[in-house]
Amino acid sequence: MKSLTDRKKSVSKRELTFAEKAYLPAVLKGMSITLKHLFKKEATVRYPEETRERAEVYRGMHVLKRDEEGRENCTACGLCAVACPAEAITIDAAERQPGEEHLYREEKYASKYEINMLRCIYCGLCEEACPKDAVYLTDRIVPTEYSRGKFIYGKDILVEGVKPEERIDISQRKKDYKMDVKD
Amino acid sequence: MNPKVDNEYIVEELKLAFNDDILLMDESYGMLGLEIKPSKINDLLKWFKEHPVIKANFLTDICGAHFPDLKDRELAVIYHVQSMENNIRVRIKCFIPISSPKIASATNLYVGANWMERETFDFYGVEFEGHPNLQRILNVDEMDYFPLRKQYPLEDGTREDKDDSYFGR
Amino acid sequence: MDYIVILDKTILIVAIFIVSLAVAAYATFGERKVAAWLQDRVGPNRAGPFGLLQPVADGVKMFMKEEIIPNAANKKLFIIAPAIFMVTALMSSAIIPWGKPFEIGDRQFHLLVADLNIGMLFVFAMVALGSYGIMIGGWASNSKFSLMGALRSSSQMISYELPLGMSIVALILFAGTLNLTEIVEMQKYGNWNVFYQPLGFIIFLVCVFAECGRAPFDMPESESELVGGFHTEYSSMKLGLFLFAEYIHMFISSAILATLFFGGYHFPGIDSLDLAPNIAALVSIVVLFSKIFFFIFLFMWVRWTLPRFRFDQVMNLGWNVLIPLSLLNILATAAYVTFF
Amino acid sequence: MQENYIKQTEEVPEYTYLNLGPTHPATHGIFENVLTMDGEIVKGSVQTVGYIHRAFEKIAERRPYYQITTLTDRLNYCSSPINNMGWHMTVEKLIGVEIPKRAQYMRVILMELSRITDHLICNSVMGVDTGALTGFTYMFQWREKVYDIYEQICGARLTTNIGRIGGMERDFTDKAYRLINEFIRDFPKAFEEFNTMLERNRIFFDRTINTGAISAERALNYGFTGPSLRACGVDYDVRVMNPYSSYEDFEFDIPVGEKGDSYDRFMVRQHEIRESIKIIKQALNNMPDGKFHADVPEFYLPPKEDVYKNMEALIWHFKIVMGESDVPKGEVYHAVEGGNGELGFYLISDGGRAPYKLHFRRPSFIYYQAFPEQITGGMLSDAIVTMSSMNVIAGELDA
Amino acid sequence: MSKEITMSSEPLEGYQGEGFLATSLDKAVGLARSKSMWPLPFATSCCGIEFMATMGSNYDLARFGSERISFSPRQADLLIVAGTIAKKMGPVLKKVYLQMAEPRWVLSVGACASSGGIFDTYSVLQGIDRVIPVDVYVPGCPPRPEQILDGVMQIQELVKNEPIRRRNSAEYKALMASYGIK
Repeated sequence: MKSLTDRKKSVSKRELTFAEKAYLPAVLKGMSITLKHLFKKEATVRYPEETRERAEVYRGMHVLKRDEEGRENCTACGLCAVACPAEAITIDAAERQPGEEHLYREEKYASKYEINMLRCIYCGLCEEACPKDAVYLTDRIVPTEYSRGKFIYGKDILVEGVKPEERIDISQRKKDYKMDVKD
Repeated sequence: MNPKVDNEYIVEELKLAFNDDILLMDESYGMLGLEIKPSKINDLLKWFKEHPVIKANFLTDICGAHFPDLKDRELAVIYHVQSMENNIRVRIKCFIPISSPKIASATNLYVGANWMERETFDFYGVEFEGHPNLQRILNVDEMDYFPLRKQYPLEDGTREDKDDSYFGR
Repeated sequence: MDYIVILDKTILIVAIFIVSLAVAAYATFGERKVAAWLQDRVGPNRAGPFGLLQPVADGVKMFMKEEIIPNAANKKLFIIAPAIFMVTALMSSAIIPWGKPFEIGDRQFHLLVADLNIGMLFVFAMVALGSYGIMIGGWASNSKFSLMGALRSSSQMISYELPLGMSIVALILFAGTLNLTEIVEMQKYGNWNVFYQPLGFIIFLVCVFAECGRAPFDMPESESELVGGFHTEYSSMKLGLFLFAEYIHMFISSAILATLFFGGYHFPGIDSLDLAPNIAALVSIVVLFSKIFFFIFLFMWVRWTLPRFRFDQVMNLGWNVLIPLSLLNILATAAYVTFF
Repeated sequence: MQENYIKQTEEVPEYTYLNLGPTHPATHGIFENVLTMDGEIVKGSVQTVGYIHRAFEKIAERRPYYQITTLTDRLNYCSSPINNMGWHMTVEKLIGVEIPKRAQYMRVILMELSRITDHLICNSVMGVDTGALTGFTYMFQWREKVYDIYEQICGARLTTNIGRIGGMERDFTDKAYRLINEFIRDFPKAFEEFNTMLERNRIFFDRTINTGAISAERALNYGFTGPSLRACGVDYDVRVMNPYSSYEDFEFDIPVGEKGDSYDRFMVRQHEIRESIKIIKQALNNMPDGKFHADVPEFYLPPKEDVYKNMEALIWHFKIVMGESDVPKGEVYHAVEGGNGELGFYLISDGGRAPYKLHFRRPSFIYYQAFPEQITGGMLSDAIVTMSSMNVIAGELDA
Repeated sequence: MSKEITMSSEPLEGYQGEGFLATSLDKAVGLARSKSMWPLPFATSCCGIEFMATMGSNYDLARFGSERISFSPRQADLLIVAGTIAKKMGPVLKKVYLQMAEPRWVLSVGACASSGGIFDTYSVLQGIDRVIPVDVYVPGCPPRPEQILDGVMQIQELVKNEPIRRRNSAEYKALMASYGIK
């Protein structure tokens, strides 16, 4: 077959020189390389004592954010559930009752918000779909469990705490998010 | 000097060779699409393969599709052929009725068609006549339906941990 | 026969047995550590301090694991195979001189179980027997992978026995004796055989790799092809014995390498020191063992560096390269011995 | 041809049958070969695939366009970004969007990085299958570095879900640039080390040379593409033949082999890694200014700040997430040069929220059927080496 | 439909008499076993690649004494199922599990193996716990190597605290029976 392009470059070097045929030089070369690595510092990060650095935008366990006043952001619009390719999110909506304004930011809120962490594929589409600044993925990782039932994470685990020290910092992720470049 | 091989050239050549058998010709996104009578598919593939100028001798792909609304032409078998030398691709379609989904196999022309046809059979139940080993390829042999036909559900049906009403599907 | 001799030999046999097992056990650990270091990793470090109890953990685990004897297997042979492999591996340790003699009172205690005057032949016999363990094990498992492993192993052993023997023939021509003690004594003062028999040494080394079934000649196992080779169907301690025996083979082979070519328990400089006999004996043991450990390390180093040969290439190398080379070596040595 | 192998396995009683797979160490992914063996010689093989068939094409008919990236991620999981980009480009072609040069260059960088990882995995695993494990661990350290880059850009390591229809999801951060620069600075040296350990080592050379060879003619008949075809000497590369994502701007060669054996495949991959480095360097040096996504409000999500405040943006946002943007009807075939060859997406759109039909042309699936022909007459070890040099990825094979 | 392996902490019947010795033997054996889990990677897809990364230098599974991969099920202690298990694969998986010698543990790595993940389709098994009992689930698609290590450590924890005779207990037999094993 004739050449299809002008960029063809044959790389097949099918003849061995005598030195290469004699095994030993190549063997010794290879062994010297491995020996060099013997004295190199190991690359291992000794998890769990130390953890390898994770990017701020790493897509790990979810968090349901509260606003500055400690009210839940989620309004149970259901966009995250629609966007979820794994169908792992279950939401029940409820009307906010008078007197609950300090708990929920919008008039509607999620009375039940469950993510099946075993179904979830951590693709980040829910975060992207959220129009209310409510659901984010974080760089925390989901722990392993002995039983399958424990992976249904409800609001008790997902919603961040009210106190400042219980807040989950996602500012870095937000800053990068859709950062438009000046044109 | 060969003429420049582009869609127009192929159309001209096709008209000479297969005038009546070609049911439809269109161009979408730069690629020539043909629809041909199912009985003629092997002739067309062969013509493409052996055409001295076009030299479309590479079978890129075979796949099926199911159009339940088209009466008596529910199943489509779609071929993509390509000429590497002329860098041009052609899409060929055949529509066959779901009641007797039979079409000639291209395995005599292209060895590679073997698995592509088996896959199409597996998914849509298209029977390729003359195929050396037309069996299911991806699914279990015991499966009694052709899963990619539109009427069959996607889901496994055994999943307990979700409520479909939440997903707008 | 003197009862002290019996006692002496019994103690020595037990000691060698224990030492072999310990070395083999820690060689498994060493292998994993060396592999890890060569690969920029840490290696096992959780079992005990620095992972030093790893072999113990492995051993206990294997003891407590369920024994599976496949229904299709030939049960008697299936059970006996690892034992054969293990015993033959241990037996060749009998003729290795482990150090200078101890002196207690006016009596000399030689660190040598059996001072055979045909020591080398005994080693060959034992090495050859060892392949029966693999063969029987692989055959009795009644699994295709095992059988192929066994077949590969036996043909490889047979092919490499020849150059191995012939490289030694050259050495024996040169040394003029089959007795290992005498061979060691000849190499005093840095007079190591490796300097006189470099080609013989390389051939011997390659053959030893093959005889031990170590990479690049790990045909019997060839993990990526035959799953586990001859021991695919073995579980529990029977597998443990196979794995162990491999390391014992390695240990003994290293000892033989050190003895034949690297002066055994001699080391230039230390030889000329005027040490008390018992201290000299201790030092000589240390010397021998450091040489052994070096070779064990070499075994591992090579294993973790080189790709594996293909089966027919192994045969080709054995018959078409090593045998002619060893013949050449014999001729050259004979000529040297005759004319100089 | 195929049937000959099957017949052989049935006729000769003195042959043995060896079940290679589905969980054999060398099959890595999962597929089964029942080999007919005459001693160590392979006489024929019957293949069974489908052990991880996941019904991608059926799922794709139910998912909005933007969710299909999660499927393409898992197609050839060694080079997810290429698949993702291929899918985005297919949709962009369908809806007629031209994305800015900058985004195209960013895509090129990511695609070449993932080509490097794909080839690295193939070649280092080939080392493992021939028994040399250490090179594999060295190369995996570098793969880790590429993962770090992905992580900086998209937040995941393997199944990246990277890029969006209409551009990229976010700009490269400074850290991402730094990591990429470090990678292309340090990697070639380590790569040459790996190269020294295998390429001219006679043991490896003997293991791979003349194993699993296939002629160019036969390969074309089988539908080979990618490195496996180039190893036969055909310089077919989608990047050059039908340039996409500004590949026409870059200078690179197409490495080809001679005989189409495992050694040639290995060498072609080795050299493609070098070419990829060259491309990444050029892309970094000539990175144009501009936006990282096209202005297509009906397909590209508006910035979050706008969604919170601006009603129009919110409506677009809902429309996109619900998958209600209008997509033209039509048929598109778009191909990219995946890690294993021409990865084609054939999309029939009926204007709905999900593709009417989406077919993936999966190179592994197509060329794996030549495997029996390639290994027949060789030894068992050759079959293993051939298998790993073909780089059959189970996710792509079974879809 | 999660089948849970419950751990019995109280001594089993006919076992009390041996007293202190037996329990400390249990402990010693458990400890030894936990440090020497030889895995059988049943890696089918994406998670398999992350498992390779776990074996690689940066994470180094070897630290836990688990780098000695046994592709022969007879020799393995821990079945690591990483990747999608299609219905076609289910029987094979079960066969491999049955071929393993007791004691055996199963680690299910990743969304697909544990629950089917995004592949809620006609061809994919919705979690391997429909075929074989699973000891530890690792979430993620694919999980980070850290998570796989977490899973291995959790298995080690399980192994450490397991009485030797659990495998003969009625509970365990009932569990096996629920999967139609023996």
